[in-house]
Amino acid sequence: MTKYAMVVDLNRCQGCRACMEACKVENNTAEGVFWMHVFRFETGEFPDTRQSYLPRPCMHCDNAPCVKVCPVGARYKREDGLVLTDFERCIGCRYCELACPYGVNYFNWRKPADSYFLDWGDTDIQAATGGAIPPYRNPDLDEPQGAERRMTAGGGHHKGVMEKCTFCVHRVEKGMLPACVTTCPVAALRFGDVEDAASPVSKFLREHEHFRLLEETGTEPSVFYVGGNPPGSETRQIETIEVGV
Amino acid sequence: MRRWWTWGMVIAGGALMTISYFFLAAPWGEDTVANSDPRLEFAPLLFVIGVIVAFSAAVVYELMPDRTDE
Amino acid sequence: MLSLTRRRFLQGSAVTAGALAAHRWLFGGLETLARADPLAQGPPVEDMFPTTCWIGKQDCGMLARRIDGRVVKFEGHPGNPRNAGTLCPKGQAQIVSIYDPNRVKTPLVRTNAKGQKGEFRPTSWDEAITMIADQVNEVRARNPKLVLWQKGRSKAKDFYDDAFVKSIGCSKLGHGAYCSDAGYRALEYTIGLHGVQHPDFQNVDYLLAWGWNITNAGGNKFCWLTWPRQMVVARERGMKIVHIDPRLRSAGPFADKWLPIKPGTDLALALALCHELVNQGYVDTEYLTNYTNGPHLVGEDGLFLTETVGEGDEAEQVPIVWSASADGPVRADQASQAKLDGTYEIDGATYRTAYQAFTEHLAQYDPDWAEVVCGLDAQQIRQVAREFGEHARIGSTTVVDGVQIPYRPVSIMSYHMAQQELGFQALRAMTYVAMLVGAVGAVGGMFSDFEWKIHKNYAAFEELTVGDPPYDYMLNKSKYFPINTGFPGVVAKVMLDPERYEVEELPEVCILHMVNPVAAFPGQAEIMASYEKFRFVAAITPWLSETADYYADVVLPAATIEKYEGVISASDGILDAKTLRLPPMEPLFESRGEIDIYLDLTEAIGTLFGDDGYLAVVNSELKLEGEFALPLDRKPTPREIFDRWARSQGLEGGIEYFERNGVWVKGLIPPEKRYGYAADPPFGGALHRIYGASLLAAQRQMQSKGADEIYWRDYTALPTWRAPTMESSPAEYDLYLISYHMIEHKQSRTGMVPLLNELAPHQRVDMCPRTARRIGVAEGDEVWVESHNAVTAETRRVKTVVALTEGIRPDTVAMPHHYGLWSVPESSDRGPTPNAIYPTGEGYMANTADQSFHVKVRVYPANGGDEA
Amino acid sequence: MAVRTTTPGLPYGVGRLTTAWKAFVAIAAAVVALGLYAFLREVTQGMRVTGLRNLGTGGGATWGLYITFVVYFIGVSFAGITIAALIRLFDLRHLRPLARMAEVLTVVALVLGAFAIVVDLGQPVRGVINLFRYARPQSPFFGTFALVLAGYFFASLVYLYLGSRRDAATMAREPTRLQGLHRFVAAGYGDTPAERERHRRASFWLALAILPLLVIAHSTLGFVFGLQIGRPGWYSALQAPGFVVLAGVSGIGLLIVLAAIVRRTCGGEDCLTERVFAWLGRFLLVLLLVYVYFLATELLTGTYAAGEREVDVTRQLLTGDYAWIFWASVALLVLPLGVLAWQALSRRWSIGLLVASGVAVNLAAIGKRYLIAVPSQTHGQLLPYEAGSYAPTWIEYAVVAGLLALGALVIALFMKFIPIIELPDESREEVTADA
Repeated sequence: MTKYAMVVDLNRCQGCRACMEACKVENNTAEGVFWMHVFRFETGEFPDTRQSYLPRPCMHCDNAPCVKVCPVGARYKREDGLVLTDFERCIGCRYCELACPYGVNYFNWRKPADSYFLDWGDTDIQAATGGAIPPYRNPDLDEPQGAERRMTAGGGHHKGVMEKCTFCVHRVEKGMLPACVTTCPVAALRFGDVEDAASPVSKFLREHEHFRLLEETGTEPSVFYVGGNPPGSETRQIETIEVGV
Repeated sequence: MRRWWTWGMVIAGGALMTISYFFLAAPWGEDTVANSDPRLEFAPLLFVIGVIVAFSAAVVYELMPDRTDE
Repeated sequence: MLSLTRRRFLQGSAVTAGALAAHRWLFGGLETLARADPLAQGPPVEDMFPTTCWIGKQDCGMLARRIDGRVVKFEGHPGNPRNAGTLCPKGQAQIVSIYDPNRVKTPLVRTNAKGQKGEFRPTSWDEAITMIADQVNEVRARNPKLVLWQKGRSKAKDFYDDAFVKSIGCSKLGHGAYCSDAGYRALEYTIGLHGVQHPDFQNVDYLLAWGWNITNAGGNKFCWLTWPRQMVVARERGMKIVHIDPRLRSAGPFADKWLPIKPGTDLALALALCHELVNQGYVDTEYLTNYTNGPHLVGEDGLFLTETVGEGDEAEQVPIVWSASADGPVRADQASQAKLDGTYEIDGATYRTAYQAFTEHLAQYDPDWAEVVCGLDAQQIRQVAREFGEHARIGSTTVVDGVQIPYRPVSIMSYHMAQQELGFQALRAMTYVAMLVGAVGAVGGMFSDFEWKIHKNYAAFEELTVGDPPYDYMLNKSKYFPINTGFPGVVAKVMLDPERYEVEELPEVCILHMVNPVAAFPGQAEIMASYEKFRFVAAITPWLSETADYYADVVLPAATIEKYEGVISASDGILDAKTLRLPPMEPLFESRGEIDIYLDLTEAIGTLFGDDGYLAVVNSELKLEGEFALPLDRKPTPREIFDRWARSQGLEGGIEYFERNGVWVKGLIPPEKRYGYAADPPFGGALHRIYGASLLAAQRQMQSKGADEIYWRDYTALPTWRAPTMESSPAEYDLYLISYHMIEHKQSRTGMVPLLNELAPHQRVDMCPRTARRIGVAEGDEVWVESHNAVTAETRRVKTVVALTEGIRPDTVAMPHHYGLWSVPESSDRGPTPNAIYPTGEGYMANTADQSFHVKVRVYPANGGDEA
Repeated sequence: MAVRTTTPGLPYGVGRLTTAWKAFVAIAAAVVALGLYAFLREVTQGMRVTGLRNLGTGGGATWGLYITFVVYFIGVSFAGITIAALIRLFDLRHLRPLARMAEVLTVVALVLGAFAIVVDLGQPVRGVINLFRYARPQSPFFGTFALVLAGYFFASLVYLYLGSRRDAATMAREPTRLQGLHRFVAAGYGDTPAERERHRRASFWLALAILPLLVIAHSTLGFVFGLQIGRPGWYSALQAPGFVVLAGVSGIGLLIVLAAIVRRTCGGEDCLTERVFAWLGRFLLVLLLVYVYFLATELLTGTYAAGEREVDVTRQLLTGDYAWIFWASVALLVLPLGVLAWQALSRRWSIGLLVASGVAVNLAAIGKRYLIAVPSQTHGQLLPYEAGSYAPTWIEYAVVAGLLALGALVIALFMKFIPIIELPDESREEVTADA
């Protein structure tokens, strides 16, 4: 049986946020939505300063609080470990967002068409794109996924439903890697089947010390971090993303 | 007669609540994938109906016209 | 898909429109993909088309994912050695640029006066091209040099634009003076290679990351993406990084040791490191004796003792060395066992070896001295020197592909280090650090190019000619800048005051090729004033640049990625590979690729055809000969040009090879090409200059021709420390301003990409919290940053917001060099560019006419009405 | 047999539309319309028109004013049904005049609670459908939805109805425009001893069934917050009991206000005696004492041994952005406590002061609900996100105002059909005769 997990090599991460960008383009997420987010951290005082980076996708927890609290079962956990949102069932109560200790949920506060930075209504653009919004619109997102044939978050970006990182389920099911993993210039992100002892990620995890975020909350995340340390009380964020949505 | 109806509805309502809540709604337990769907769609509606039936018993109890003098 | 077609169908009748509205209200209006052709049936047609990145520096290989012919995503090209399937944030975000409604859509002609926000009327390509051609020809008739062709971003091989310059014989002005030119000149002068320092990451153990913006910017030859890929692997191998930079952020977590050096003092640190290496005995005498001019005898006049060989034109000056075997002076080319050090008597005159002069020169520069100058800890400097010397393993060799080569796993990575007043000499001194231990061209050592090709400047710099006025407006061969690559800042100053620089003729027509000097170059005020002087300005740009907005008479809409460009190197320094930029879709709007533009432009000017025409130059630049040569009487398409090139390279199917595979990997670069020691002759036959006699000679000529000290003082045979000009600013200007590159942006050219602005929305000034407390400001507060020009006493200021970080020297503040744009709505209101407060010209440029990005500033809260 | 009432015609102003009443209804209706308009804007433009934003990188709160009032409304519903049930269970005859208005209050509050949830949904219509279709018992939300809004609501409804039959029958004798309606409600009630006995029994068992339901209901509401380990400031065993008691406080408080209004407008002086208010006052006093105790313990745990983020949130309450709301709420709880205690000791009860206390504790309740919902979102992130902020927009205020107005409107209308005070019956007369 397959169980997908992501391994983040903090010894390599450059904090360049290419993964965030790849995610935004691949999943056509709207302004201010970061299914993948990369923290830039700082501790200590000059000259004994330490800086570090921490990518934060959805943790796809095995004991996912968001799945527990969803009143209508729109947030569900798959056999292969993916935690997804059936955006055709979601009622937009945003309870999952509150239950999640990682802050990975993003609600669609407005109409998708209003949320993509530029005026794609421009007639010359329309002529070239046939009215796709955004113009780099990915058709895979409109297809149901998995044995359940459910519309995983990401598709049409409903107004008023909850969405989050899907581990690029639409790519994974084609045998591809998530967009963030593929684009990472320094291969700091790894993805694969941790049930399969022979898989590269399993091997990598065996060979390296690793931690998971907020393990004390008992969420059993599927995202493992190699190298570095979990953010502590003295950790400061630098170069924060300011979102004007 | 009146008693029959009243108790009948109370029990029926209670049963409906229990069954829909524990057996027809989304299953409990570890089977994470399955338990996002109710075993029976609209099971929660059944639960609510159960509530209504049970409490309606009181109405029936009071409103049911007397057949014969007691 | 289905629900879409249904929706379109429903929209047929008004009744169902109502039903649709209800449906949308009930179920939140599921938006599904609109197809390019709404009536198209079946699944969308999908394919992956190879091209190369356009937004960044190094043209990473990409695959464009196309749905029904529309590009929806760029993925890295797995076969391209440089990025191996990966992309940086800019590479990912550029998808928006293709569809950007803010692009220039048609050729534009100015309808209002220059020097203000432009008003333009759309026009036809024909009219636009003709207007430019007429202007160019009018001036060419008098003096082609008065046509100034100015280029910003270098994309791909510059054959098509160079061919334009050569075919009409105009002047060319690049942007290198704001980049690393001073460094290139320093390395060309010192070791003869075209580039600045970078390591052999496969083997290096100890790296001085000297001002290298590891996590945010590129390096020598490559942009950001490729170097870090090699760096992280090297670190996992155990390589240690010493990060020399006022900011920690540039190295982030990768700094094993951080030397927060005071801005502008790198020359001092380099000299101190040399001092320590010599004192601690980490000196590779064998290398210095055989491959540098160290043994050459220097007279009291500071020039080499030479002997004239041959007669007339054949005559050349051969330097003299002191031979140990002969125990006397011998011609360098005949000497065995030349002495590296020592002072010697010849005919009553004393001579010392160049190396002897060097070591005596170093005596004054010990770490305790540097501690004060550089604001570093002397012990730390000593330790770094020791560790550098230890790791160098002087004397060791290793075998690479069967070739035995000296092994010196220590190196320096520096890129824009040259962007300071003492840049040229600093880069020379930094190179000496590697030279002392013999690390230049050794395995694991210091490189500056991937193949050991000696640049023509190496020989040219042996004799620096200082000509007489009048000078051309770039001051080439002038008494001001004997070494001079063309500096727009100087051109601006010359245009504003030609008499002062003894210049008579000024340029009249300017063609801006993908360049935005107003926003991207320091000395904004001077730059802007200078463009007022042009009679006619044409701009080739995808977006209305600020320069075009204010000064262009005609604007030509350039395509973004949807065009042919090349030839592009895909080498990662280990593999040799080539690629092309292929259009993944038709150019949007009326935009066109640059090659199309230049073909039309030269045709209109009348220089397209013929033996010295545009096509002829293209043929020679691309080495298209015989059957592959372009016919000189017919206008080719860009595709045909590259098809012929591909075939000339022996590729089956010509350009189709690239349309199929995207990249052409030629194979490994052999050690004989990579390693200077292994090259034949070693180091390409160039003797490394540890002593720059010709610089001293140039200085004397400059003095004799009456140049001011400010111009000649840094033309010294040995790098000599002096306090930078900015240090003489008044005390209240108590902070150093430096600028830096963010990974999210690329100079001024990504300001209009919303996906990138989302990540890095606006300008800021990085500041140490203790500095902020002193000034009385907090995170996010608005402040004025006011610079002071120590030469003219001029002050300039910009308003921005404070960003606190403990990763910066308390006496230094830093601003990203992006932002400050206004022409494109998306790019405007994002804060100023530091270029607005960097002075340009004397005191703020290197002796090689290259911009310095250092200035003293004061920072004070913007609250209160001191709008004075 | 004629019923003695203080006014001619139908008792307690039933069927009589005074100008003051009309004006009130008109204003209420207008506010409801405004709220509806705001809600429609929210539906069409998306919830971006509210002040709500995403947590974490969004730097906002995703639950705000709406959820605050969900909790508040459901809290209020507590009072009615409790009083009613207590009256039945312990046969507190002198309080019977309170019973009906209490029941009405419950039903109305529950309706508003349900609406408040709906307006907070990103997909309101889908929400109503999918909750009946997929609701999962595992989600604390289910408890709120199914138990409170369905069971609890329906129980109260039955209760209200059965209680009204007798009065309806009585009034049905009067030939008025409302006669038909009253006949229908009476449903053939003849006030025979058998019927009375049946009614007494039915009400008793209903009351018995409702009381546990009541506790469960308000607890589950508490669990909605209390079970979330991911939210500092929420994860606490005290949430459930705290919710129940604060519910009582706000409910009784509002009941006092309502009773005073009824007394003033519908001429209930004869039965809504000072004794009744005194009893309410004491009840409120007791609940207040308990709650203030909870509050203290909550604060102690929040500051003393708590995790760093917990402390962070608590600091925000005590000294941070939310301090003014917090301390205002505390004051609005403690002052009434003092006033009530003094009145209880001096045994002299002023309805004016009671009403003031009632209003005060309700404002406090709203404040507290807000402080439970919001700070844990803006300042309770476990990962080092920047602290967020939340300020409701006029849309949210308008919708909430609309809901409150709707409640007032419903009660005002109800009063004109069925007497808001249970009519006195023979048994009561006998009591007074004997006295």
